[in-house]
Amino acid sequence: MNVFRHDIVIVGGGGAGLRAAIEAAENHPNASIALVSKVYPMRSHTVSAEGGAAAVARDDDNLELHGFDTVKGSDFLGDQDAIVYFVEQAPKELALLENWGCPFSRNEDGTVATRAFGGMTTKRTWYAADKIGFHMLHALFQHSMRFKNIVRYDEYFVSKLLVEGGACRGVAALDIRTGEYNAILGRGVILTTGGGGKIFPFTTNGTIKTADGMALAYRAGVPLKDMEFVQYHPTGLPGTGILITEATRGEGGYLRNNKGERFLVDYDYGVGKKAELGPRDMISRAIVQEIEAGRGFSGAYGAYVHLDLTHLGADVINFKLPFVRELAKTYVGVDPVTTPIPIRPVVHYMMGGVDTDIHGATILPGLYAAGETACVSINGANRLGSNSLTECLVFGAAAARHAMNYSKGAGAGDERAVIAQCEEEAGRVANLRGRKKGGEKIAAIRRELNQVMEDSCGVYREQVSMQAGVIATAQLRGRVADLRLEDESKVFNTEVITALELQNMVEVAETLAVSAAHRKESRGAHTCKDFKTRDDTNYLYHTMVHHDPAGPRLGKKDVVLGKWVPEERKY
Amino acid sequence: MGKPAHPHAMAPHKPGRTRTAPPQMPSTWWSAPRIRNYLLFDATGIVYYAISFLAIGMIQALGRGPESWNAVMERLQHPAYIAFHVLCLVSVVFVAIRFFSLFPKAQPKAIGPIKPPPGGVIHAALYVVWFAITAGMTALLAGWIF
Amino acid sequence: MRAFLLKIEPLIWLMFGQGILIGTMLLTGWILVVGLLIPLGMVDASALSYDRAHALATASLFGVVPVGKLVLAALLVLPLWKGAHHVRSLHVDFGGAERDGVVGVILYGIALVGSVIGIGAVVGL
Amino acid sequence: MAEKTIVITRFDPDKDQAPRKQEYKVPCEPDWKVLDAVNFIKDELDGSVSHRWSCRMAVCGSCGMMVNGEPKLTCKTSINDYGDRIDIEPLANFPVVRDLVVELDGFMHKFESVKPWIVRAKEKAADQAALHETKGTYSQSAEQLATFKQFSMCINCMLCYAACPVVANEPEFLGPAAIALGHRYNMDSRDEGNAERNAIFRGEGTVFSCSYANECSEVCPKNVDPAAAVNQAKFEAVIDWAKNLVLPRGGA
Ligand SMILES: Cc1cc2nc3c(=O)[nH]c(=O)nc-3n(C[C@H](O)[C@H](O)[C@H](O)COP(=O)(O)OP(=O)(O)OC[C@H]3O[C@@H](n4cnc5c(N)ncnc54)[C@H](O)[C@@H]3O)c2cc1C
Ligand code: SF4
Ligand code: F3S
Ligand code: FES
Repeated sequence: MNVFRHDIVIVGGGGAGLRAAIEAAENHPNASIALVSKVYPMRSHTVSAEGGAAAVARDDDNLELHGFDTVKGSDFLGDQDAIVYFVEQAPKELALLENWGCPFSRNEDGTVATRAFGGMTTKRTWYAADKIGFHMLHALFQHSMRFKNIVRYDEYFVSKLLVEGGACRGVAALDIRTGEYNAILGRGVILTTGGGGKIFPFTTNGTIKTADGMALAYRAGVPLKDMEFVQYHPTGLPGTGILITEATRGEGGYLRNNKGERFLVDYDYGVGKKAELGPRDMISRAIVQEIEAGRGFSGAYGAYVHLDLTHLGADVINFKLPFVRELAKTYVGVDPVTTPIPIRPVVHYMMGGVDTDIHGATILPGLYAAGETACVSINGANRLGSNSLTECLVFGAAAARHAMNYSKGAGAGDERAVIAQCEEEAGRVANLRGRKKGGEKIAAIRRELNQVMEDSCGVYREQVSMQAGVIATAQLRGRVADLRLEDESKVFNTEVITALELQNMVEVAETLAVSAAHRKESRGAHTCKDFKTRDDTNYLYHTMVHHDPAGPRLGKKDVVLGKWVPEERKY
Repeated sequence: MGKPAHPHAMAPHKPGRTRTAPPQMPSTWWSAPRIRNYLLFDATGIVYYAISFLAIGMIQALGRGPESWNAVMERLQHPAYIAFHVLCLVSVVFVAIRFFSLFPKAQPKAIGPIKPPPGGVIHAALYVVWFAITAGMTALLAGWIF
Repeated sequence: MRAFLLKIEPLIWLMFGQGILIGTMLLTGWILVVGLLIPLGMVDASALSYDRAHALATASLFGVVPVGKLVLAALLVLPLWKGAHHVRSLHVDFGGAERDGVVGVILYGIALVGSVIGIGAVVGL
Repeated sequence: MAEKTIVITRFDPDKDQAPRKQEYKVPCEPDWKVLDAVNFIKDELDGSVSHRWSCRMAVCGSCGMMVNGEPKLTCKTSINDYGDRIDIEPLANFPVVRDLVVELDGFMHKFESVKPWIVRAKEKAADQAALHETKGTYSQSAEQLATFKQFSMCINCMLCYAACPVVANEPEFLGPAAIALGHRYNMDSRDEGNAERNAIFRGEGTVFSCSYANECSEVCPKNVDPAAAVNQAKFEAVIDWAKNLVLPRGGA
C-alpha cells in the first residue's frame, strides 16, 4: 500500500472539484493539492450540462432579483444567507471562467450573451451554444494543468474517508488500474463527487453518478440534508433519459400534447403566455397529469409528450441548439427542425446532499463538500435550472479557501492509525474481488433498486408507496453485502467498482426514502398526493439523516430565513 | 484498421509515448478504402520523382543540341514510356483531386490582415487555375498557339 | 539527422507544398503533350521540333523576364520535393519511423541534387 | 430483437500472454447502440469484461473502441449499422491496460505539452485593462469566436489517434487532438501564447510529422476536423518561422 501526503485532498474532478483545486493552487503555490477522481476529470458528468450557468450580467438585472428567484424556486427551503452569498459571487466566478478560456456565446458588442431559463425573471443564463458543461469542464481542466502543484490521481476510486481523532485525515483510494489501495492523506478533504441520479432507472445522469460522496460522508458520521428533494427534468428522451436542455424552452420551444395543444398554458401557475418558462417541478407535474389524462403519445418506452421546436427555424436551432439537434437525430431519429421531439420527465438532480455550512464545511472537522454532492443549501426544495454549475464554482472555491485555512492549523493526527484504517478497507475490497460464491448479481440488485425508487419516490409520491420504499431499501442494504462477482483480476476490475457504487447507491437511496416518507407536505419537487399543500408551520426545516448501524436516524435543521418571507409560490 | 493489442503493449513506457507496441501498418490497409487512397496518394511521390528526373534528362538533351533532342523524342514513343506517362497522368489527376479537396481547410484563418476566401471558393478556384494552366500548356506545347 | 531535418522542416514543407500545387498544375499539360499526344502521333511531332522546343524554353517576356526558363525550372525542380516528402512519409507509414532521419536526408538529398542538375540544365540552354 | 455475435478482444495482464477473442451471443434491440451490447454482456453474460463509459450521450469521450476495425464512439454508433457479427477491440495505437481499456498516460502528456490554457503576456494586475470594466470579461466578437469554436469541441475520445497512420508509426507524434487543442488556443483572441506554442509546434514529432492522411477528421465524432487544425498549425508555424528569420525574437 502506498501513502501519499498532501496539504488538501479533493475527491472529484468535475466542475466543483476542479474549481476548488484551482482556487487552492493559485493562492497557495507552495501547497500540494491532490485531485482524486474515479474517471479522468474531463469525463466527469459536468461535461453533459447543456443549458447554461446563471449569474447577473445584464443592466436590467440585479442581485436582489436573482436572489429572490432562487429563494422562490427553492419553495422557501433554501438558506437565504447562502443564497445571498451565492448571487454575489456568481458574476465574478463566471467572469473568471471566461478569463480562463471558456468559449461563451457572445452578443454583438462582444460581451457574453445570456438566455432565458425556467423560473428566472430575466435573461441571466450565460451559455456556450448548448454545451456549457462541456466547455466549462474542459476550460477548468485545461486551466488546472498550468498549476504544477495540483497532483492528479486519475482513475482512483475513493471508497472510504479516513477519520481519526475526530477529524478527517484523508481518503482510502483504490487505484483502478493496478487494483492497489492508496492512503491519500491531507489535512482537509473536499468532497465534490456529484449527484446520484443512477439510483433511479430513468435519469439524465451518466453511469458514474452513483452518490459516492454522500455515502462516504454519511458513513463517516456526517448527516445528509434534504434528501427527499429529487429534481425531475421535464424534457428527457424516452428510453435513454438523455437530456434535452431547458434552453430549448428558453429559446422559445413549446410543449404539446397529442392534440397539438400547448397544454402548459392551461396549468395555471401564472407565467401566462410564457408558460414553458415555468420551474421544472411544476412543468414535470403538468406533463405527468397530461399523460394521465390520456393526452400523451404512447411509445415503446411509455407515454410521452412533444417538445416542438419547428417554429424556431433551422438557423436558431443550428446556431443556438446544435447539440440538441445532434442528440435528437442520433438517439430518437428525429430532426427537431422538421419534427417535434418526444420527451418525458426524467430524474435529473439531487437538491439534497452532504450537509455543509456556507463555507462548505461539514460538522466533521477537516471534511468539506461542494457541488451537487453537497447541500449548502441554495436549492432548497427545487433547484432553478442553471444555478447548479454556478454553485459548483462559487462553493467549490469557497470550500477550497476554508479547507486551505483549516489545513494550516490542523495537526496530522495519528498517522499509523489512519493507515491501518486504509489497510482494513483494502482488505474488505480485496474480498469482494472474484467473490463467486456470493448471492446476487450486481445488475439484478441495481434493477430492483431502480424499480423501488421509481415506484416510491417518483414525480408524485404517496405515503403507502414511500413507506414500502423505506422497507425495501432497508432490505436491499442487507442484500448488497452479499454480491456475486466474477472478475478476479486486480487490473482495471470494473466489476468491483460497480459493486462499491451499488453499495453506495443503496445506502443513499434509503436515506432518500426515509426523508421522503417523513415529509408530510408538498413542497417543491416533493409532491405528496396525500398532503397536497405546503405546510410552513410544521415542515419549514431541513430534513437531516444521520447514519446509525440500526438504520437511518432523522433530525431537523432550521432554514435560514432573511429578507424574503415565505409566501405562496406562484408564477 | 488496427491489429489486436500487442503483448508488448503493457511494457513500461517512456512518458510522451502513446504506444509501446512496435510500429505497425494497419492489417487491413489495403482493404480499407480511405487508408488505401492515402497510401496511393503518398505513393505518387515515386511517380513525381521519376517524371522530374526524366524531364531533367530531356532538358539536358535539349541543351546538347538537335540530335540528342530528337533521339529523346523518338525514345518516348516506346510503349514502356507511353505506359509510364499514362501512369503519370493518372497520378497527377488523382493528386489534384485529393489535394484540392484537402487544401482549402488547411488555410490559416487569416495571414496578418489578409483573410483567405471561403473554402468552397478556394476549391473551385484551384480547379479553374488547374484547367487554365493545363489548357494553356497543352495548346502551347502542341503548337496550337504561337 | 532528425534534428537537422527538424531545423529545415518549414523550408522542406514549403518546397513540398509548392511541389504538389505548382508541380501538379504544370505537369498535367506537359505529360499530356510530351508524354502522350506527340509519341502517339495525335499531335504532329513538329510541334516540339528542336527549334520550336528551344525557342519556347528560352522565350522571354519583354526580353528581360525569362518565362520559359522559369516555368521549366519550376516544372523540373518542384515535383522532386513533393516526391521526396511523400516517399518519406510512405516509408514512415510502413514502419520506418526509426530510420526516418537517415532516409529523410537521403531522399531530400536526392531532391537537392536533382534540383541542382535541373537548374543547371535550364540555365545552360 | 436480433441475436448478434459480439466478439470482444480480451486481455488480462494477470493471466494472458497475448490478447484473445471471446464470443458472446447478444439479443440486440434495434434501437441499441454498440455500447448497449457491451453493457449487456457486462451485466448479464460476463462480469469480467472491462470497458469505460459514462455519459452514453457522446460527450464524455470515454467509450471509444474499434468496431469492425474502425475507431468508433460506441455510444453513438447504432448496432444496426453492422451485420450479425461485430468485432470489438480496444482502440488501436494505444497500450492496452485490460480488455477494452487503453492507457491514456501518453495522451495526457501530449495534451498538457501544448499549453492548453490562456497565456497572457502581462501579469494579471496589469492585464485588467483588457477586461470589460464592469463585467470583468474579455471582449470577443462572434466572428472571433467562430475562428476557434470548432477546434474547442474536442471531447478527447482519442479516436483520431487510433486512426492516424502517423501515430501508429511514430509514437512521439503529438497527434491530431493535442495539436488541434494548441491551435484552438492560438486562434483564441484572448490568448497571447502563439509564439510559445509555435515554438513547440516546430519541435520534434509535432505538426510536420503529420502527412495529412485526414483519417483523424474522417473518424472524429464531433466534427472537430483536427486535420484542418494540424495543417493550419503548419502554416502558422511556418509563417512564425519566417518572421523569426526576418525579425529575430518572435517578430513584431
Ligand atoms: C444532463 C445534465 C444537464 C445539466 N445541465 C445543467 C445546466 O444547464 N445548468 C446547470 O447549472 N446545471 C446543469 N446540470 C447540473 C450540473 O451539471 C451538475 O449538478 C454539476 O455538473 C455537478 O458537478 P460536480 O462537480 O458536483 O460533479 P460531477 O461533475 O458529477 O463530478 C463528480 C466527480 O467526482 C468523481 N467521483 C465521484 N465518485 C468518486 C469516488 N468514489 N472516488 C473518486 N472520485 C469520485 C467523479 O469522477 C467526477 O470527477 C446538468 C446535469 C445533467 C446531468
Ligand atoms: S479530435 Fe475528434 S476524434 Fe480526436 S479526440 Fe477530439 S473529438 Fe475525438
Ligand atoms: S490522421 Fe494523422 S497524419 Fe495528420 S491529418 Fe490527421 S494527423
Ligand atoms: S459514453 Fe460518453 S462518449 Fe460514449
